[in-house]
Amino acid sequence: MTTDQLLVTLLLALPIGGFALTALVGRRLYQRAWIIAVGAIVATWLIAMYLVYNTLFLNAYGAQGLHFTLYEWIPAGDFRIEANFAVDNLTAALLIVVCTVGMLVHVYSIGYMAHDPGRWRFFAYLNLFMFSMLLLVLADNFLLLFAAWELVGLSSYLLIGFWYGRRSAALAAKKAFLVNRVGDVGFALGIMAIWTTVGTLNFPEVFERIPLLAESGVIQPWQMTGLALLLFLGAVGKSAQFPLHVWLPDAMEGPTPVSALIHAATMVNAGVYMVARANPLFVQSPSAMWLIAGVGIFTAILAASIAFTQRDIKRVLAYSTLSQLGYMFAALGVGAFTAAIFHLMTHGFFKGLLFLGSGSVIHGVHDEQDMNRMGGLWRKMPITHITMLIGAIAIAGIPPLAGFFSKDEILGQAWKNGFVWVWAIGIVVALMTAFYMFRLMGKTFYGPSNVDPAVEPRVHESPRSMTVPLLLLAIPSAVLGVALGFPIGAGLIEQWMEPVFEGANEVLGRGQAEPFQVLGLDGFLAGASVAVAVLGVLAAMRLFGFRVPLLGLQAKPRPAVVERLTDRLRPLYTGSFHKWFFDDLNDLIFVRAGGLVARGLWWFDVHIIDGAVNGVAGLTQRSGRGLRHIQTGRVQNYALGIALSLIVVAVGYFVAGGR
Amino acid sequence: MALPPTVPYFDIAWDDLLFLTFGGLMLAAALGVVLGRNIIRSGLAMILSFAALAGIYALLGAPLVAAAQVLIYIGAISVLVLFAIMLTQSKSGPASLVFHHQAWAAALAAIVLALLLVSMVAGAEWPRAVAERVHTATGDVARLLFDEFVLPFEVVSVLLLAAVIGGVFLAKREDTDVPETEAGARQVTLGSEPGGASGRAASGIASATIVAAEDLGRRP
Amino acid sequence: MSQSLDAYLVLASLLFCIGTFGFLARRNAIAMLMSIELMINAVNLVIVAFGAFTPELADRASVIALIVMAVAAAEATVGLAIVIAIYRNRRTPLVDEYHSMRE
Amino acid sequence: MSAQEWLAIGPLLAVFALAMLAVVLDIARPGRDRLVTGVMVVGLLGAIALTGYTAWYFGGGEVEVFGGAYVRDALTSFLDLLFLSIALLTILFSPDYLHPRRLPMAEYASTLMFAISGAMLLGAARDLLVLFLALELLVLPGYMLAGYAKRDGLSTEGAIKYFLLGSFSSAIFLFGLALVWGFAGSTRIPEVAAVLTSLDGAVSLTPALTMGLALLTAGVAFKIAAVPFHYWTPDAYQGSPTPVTGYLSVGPKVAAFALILRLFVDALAPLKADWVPFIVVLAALTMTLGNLVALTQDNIKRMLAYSSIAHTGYILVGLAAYAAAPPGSDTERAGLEALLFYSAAYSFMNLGAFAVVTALQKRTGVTSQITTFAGLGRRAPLLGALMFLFLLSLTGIPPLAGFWAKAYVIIAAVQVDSPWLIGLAVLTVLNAAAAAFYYLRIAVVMYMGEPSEQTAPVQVGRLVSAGLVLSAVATILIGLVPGPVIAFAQEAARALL
Repeated sequence: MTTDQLLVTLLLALPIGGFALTALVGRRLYQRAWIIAVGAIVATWLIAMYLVYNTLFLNAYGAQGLHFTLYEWIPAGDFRIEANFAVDNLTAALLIVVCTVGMLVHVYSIGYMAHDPGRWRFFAYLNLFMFSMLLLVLADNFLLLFAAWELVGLSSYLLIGFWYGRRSAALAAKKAFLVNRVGDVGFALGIMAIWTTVGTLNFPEVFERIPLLAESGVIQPWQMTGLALLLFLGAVGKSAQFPLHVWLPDAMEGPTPVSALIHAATMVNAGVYMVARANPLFVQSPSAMWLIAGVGIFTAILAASIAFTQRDIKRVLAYSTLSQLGYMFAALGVGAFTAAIFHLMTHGFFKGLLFLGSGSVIHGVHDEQDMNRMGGLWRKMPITHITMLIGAIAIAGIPPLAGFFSKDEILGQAWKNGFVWVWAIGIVVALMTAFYMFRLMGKTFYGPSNVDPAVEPRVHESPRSMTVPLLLLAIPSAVLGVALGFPIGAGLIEQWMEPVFEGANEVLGRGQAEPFQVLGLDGFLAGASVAVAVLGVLAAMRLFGFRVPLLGLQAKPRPAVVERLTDRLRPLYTGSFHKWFFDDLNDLIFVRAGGLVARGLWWFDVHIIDGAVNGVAGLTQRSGRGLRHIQTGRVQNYALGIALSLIVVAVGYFVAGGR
Repeated sequence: MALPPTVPYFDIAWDDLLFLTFGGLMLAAALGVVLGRNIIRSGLAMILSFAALAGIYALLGAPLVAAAQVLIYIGAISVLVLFAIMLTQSKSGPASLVFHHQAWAAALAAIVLALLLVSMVAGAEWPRAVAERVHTATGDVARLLFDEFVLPFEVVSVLLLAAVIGGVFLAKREDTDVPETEAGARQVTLGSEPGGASGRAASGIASATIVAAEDLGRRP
Repeated sequence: MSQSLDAYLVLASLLFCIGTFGFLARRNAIAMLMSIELMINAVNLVIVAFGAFTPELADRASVIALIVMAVAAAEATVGLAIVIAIYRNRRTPLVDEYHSMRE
Repeated sequence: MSAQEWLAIGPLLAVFALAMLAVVLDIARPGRDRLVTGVMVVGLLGAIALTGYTAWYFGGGEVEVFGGAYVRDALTSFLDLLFLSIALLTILFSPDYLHPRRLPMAEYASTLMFAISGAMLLGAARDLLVLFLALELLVLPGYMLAGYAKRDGLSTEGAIKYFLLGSFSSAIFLFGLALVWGFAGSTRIPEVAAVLTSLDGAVSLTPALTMGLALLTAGVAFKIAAVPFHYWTPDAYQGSPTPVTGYLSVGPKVAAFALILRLFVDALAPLKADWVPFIVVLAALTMTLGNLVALTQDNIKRMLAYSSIAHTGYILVGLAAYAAAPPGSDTERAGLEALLFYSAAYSFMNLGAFAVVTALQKRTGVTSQITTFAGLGRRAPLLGALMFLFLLSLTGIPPLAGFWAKAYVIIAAVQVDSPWLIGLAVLTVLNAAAAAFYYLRIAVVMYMGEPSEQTAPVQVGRLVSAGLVLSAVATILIGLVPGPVIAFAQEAARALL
């Protein structure tokens, strides 16, 4: 085992070791339950950064990246499955986000969970999650990826339901798990289909053979589409895309650091990562790509429209996450893989920042999440305010912060690749995003204070273990776009991702990206997205207030105008406020109808023989045998069932044996 | 005195006559077992059916099996069954309702199964069978039992031992008073106190058990 | 007729089905038990009949039939013990009145 | 008999000896339940060690005893170890249930040992008659165990239902055996297989074999509780004393699969093209119905009963993969491996789940309604966590044993180049997803439900704790390092082919 292989192994061993240790002795560490877990993750982060540096900057492992087999799961026959891992440029990009946000969330949690008696459990779960997520990005075959896929689902279940005493938390956890399970079915079927058609599950081999098989017609186009859609179903579940998006907002029942880590920066990106990873497969099916783009952009606008009216600060962010994930899928669908990964990275940082910031706010106002009961916090929580403002500007897409570059890249690529409708919807979403983010900022930080008077005097800035991570996250949120995305179309990210998506670009017929033309189409597109972003921000500022003390800028909120607008758009408002009734619809379709079907089948099992028997009984009575009414005895019914089944089997053998 | 080769007037072989007699008797008695309204008569019909079967075994040239049939079935199993019938008769006499209300369906199933079996037998060819009956030497049977079939023979003894150990436990009367039953404790939830509630709830079944025990004790 | 294997097999099949009918139709646990005994006897008849018409099976059939009888005896012991045990609880030998568990 | 032969049947003799020892002890020292338990535990550990030694001594080879009626090969050793572990765990879980209900241990232990010896004999028999006897030796004690709480109306009711239907199916099974025997002219399995191979597919099924196969299929389908022959399962499971339910859900089931391996895979393999469609249909029906009905259950024992039916369906997928694969292929072996591996994984996780129910029912009067679990996560965090672990494994979450078991079965099915098997694999995936609903329901009740008033603390006895830890460790280890178990299963599968 080489040093690098050892390091990759350590990358997995540290978090799982931390999990085991914390689970075993964490309870006895009392206040310091975090010490093992955080230590393990910091070490993980250091190793990860070393690997990232080697991969992306030194190009130490070549274009293909580092691949190795840790051990063979089943060492014989063609039934071989290995525990093999890979670190390539795509993995490295994910490692940056996962490890950095993960580490900062761990640090943040020290303060956030300081008063929770179950904190040792929390840190154990966090480590378990980090292990699963790292396994997910490092896995080099589909079965291992699937195992990690289930594991992140499990750790997410544990973390959402962390406060299991709260009914809503337990229910949300269950919902998340079960909805994910629906997606997993698709993913599992997709993996089975790959096994049958390609004959292996190892990524390098699968992706090498897929184009050849498609070309030679062994895999028909419709099969390829089916394959891609099955895998995509898995992504839809994990990344909460329409129509499986319903679990994510509920998942906000978990502690806020969890929301930041899992439901913004890491786990929900797993679907995007998987589609990007399997790009050679997806590009073989244009119709699947089209559908992915459609689902993505629809989710984006749907979620943005819901975020408009939500009052719970975390729910706004949750819907915003859905919407941004939708962007990423739209990018994948239009073939802009690099842009999708770029947005994944920037979004991971600024959304992690926003969530942690919201956690700081909630912590500051003593566990209040309703934005109507906040306001005027900018003065009392200056660090939280500033960092969240950076995050908000970043997500709104105002240059030169991170969000602008990645979002513009997506929209630009959509236009250029012939998906003008995706661009058009996307630009509307950009407008809405800017608006609802500054609505959030206005309601929370500016405007008059609606904080509970009892709490008001005790509102305070959060402890350092919470603000430092905020500050640290604000830096990449601000500069990552420039660092990776400038010059537009030829930035670092393009260089990094080029080897990963080379084949896909070839299939799609993309050549080298042309240099950015300020006065050409590029300039127009960039200008358009900046314009709508600014428009959205300004509108929100007018309605919900704004204040920049240094520049002397300030605006008062105008609740009357908001009220009037709301009244005029009442149906839209109601729809948005009730999340377009998706939960009710789901309840109706899946829970009620599913229950009905299950009950029906159960009834079938119990009563079919009974029914027949009762019919016979009725016949018997009428034929005058004078049988009295007797309670139904089961054994004879069972025996009759067995006898009839025996007859069916015998007849079956007779019929089949005649061949 | 030598018998004529065939039965006078009917012109069938003596063996065939025996076959028809025993076979008919066996089936008729078997029908008596399943159709009889009085369970005790059913038990007696079963003995008759077994006896006829023993005759068929003898006819088939397996005297040892015939003897065992008489000893084991008529001598042991039937007596056991009759005892059990006595023990479980309620005082009101035989149940007035013999058949379950699905008897029609049962009859239909049995007839279909019979059709299947008979059609199979009629159409079957047995590669190893010969046209003529062969006879069994009792000595060979004994030798086989301790040679080729020694494992089954030993296992049977273990099986009987197991049946006796468990059977004695299940059938023997208990002196303990309050039965602990889940049926009785149905309504009792987790939190209730162990002694009182579950005992009270079970008292119905308890009394039934005691009555049953007393009742059994009074019987000879 | 008595010289034909088929005749014995048909006889056994009929006995088996009579037993099946009894098992499916009777309410009394002991009657059901007797029906099972009829079925086992039918199988024994099949075995002995095969032995009588197959030279290499002739002796073995007897052995097997004896062993099956012993098994039937063990089964009857267990069955009657259970019947007696449940009779103590329920005071009825009628199986269709044991229906505390369902669905 | 040579020393080698004695060694080969050593584990079986040891269990027989234990069965009798329990009764003898009770006669010599009446009422000493703890003594009996201790002797059984030590004896079983010894038997496990002996089996391990035997397996190591004979390696991949095979020894025939009793003129070929009994064989000790890798499959025998694999199954022996599994059955002995099941027996050990059941013995560990039982005293806490039996003692408060004043049920004696000696007869219980003895009966259980007899049943286990039957299971072990099933896994080693190469003779149709021995197979039948072993089956009876397995199930007769099983009926009695089901009715062991003889003052409990539910227990005896379950027992009589189990007994009547079981005897009915035994008669059917016996008829099938007789027909095959009459056709093949021998009770020895290799000879039966040779006769059937000599048919050479010219005439695929003679009427005699058709009927024989039908009767045998119905018979074994009953024993493994495959739909539509499953009716006895829920009642027998619900009624039985809880540790017995745990035993019934794994012991007889795995043993019935051993019967299938020795009978269908060994003797009837030449006809596998004829019986595979029925296995496919049975598997599909079994898992689907088991899962759907489990969704609606409120009694935990009944829910786990239906869930065990569903697991039977998954195991059958492995059998179907074997039967549908071309003879002599690697795929054929993969199916059998999957079957064996699943049986092992299933045994530990399912016994573990039942053991938690048993632990809760140490106090008499605790029902097996799902509400019993309310708030368990807070009342007894460790017990709750263990239950959660077993439930996760049953659901098939990595890296626990249940995940690899399902993955293995599915992969084996997919490898067979047949649309039917692929359809079956798809159905398995769907079912596995649906199963999460009712397993999670228990988890949610455990962590969310409010326990009723005046809840007494849960006390878990030492033996039960030991058994729980053993099951949990097995569930985790088989998941994390499945290699050794798979290697063993591979060798066992090779012994059959």
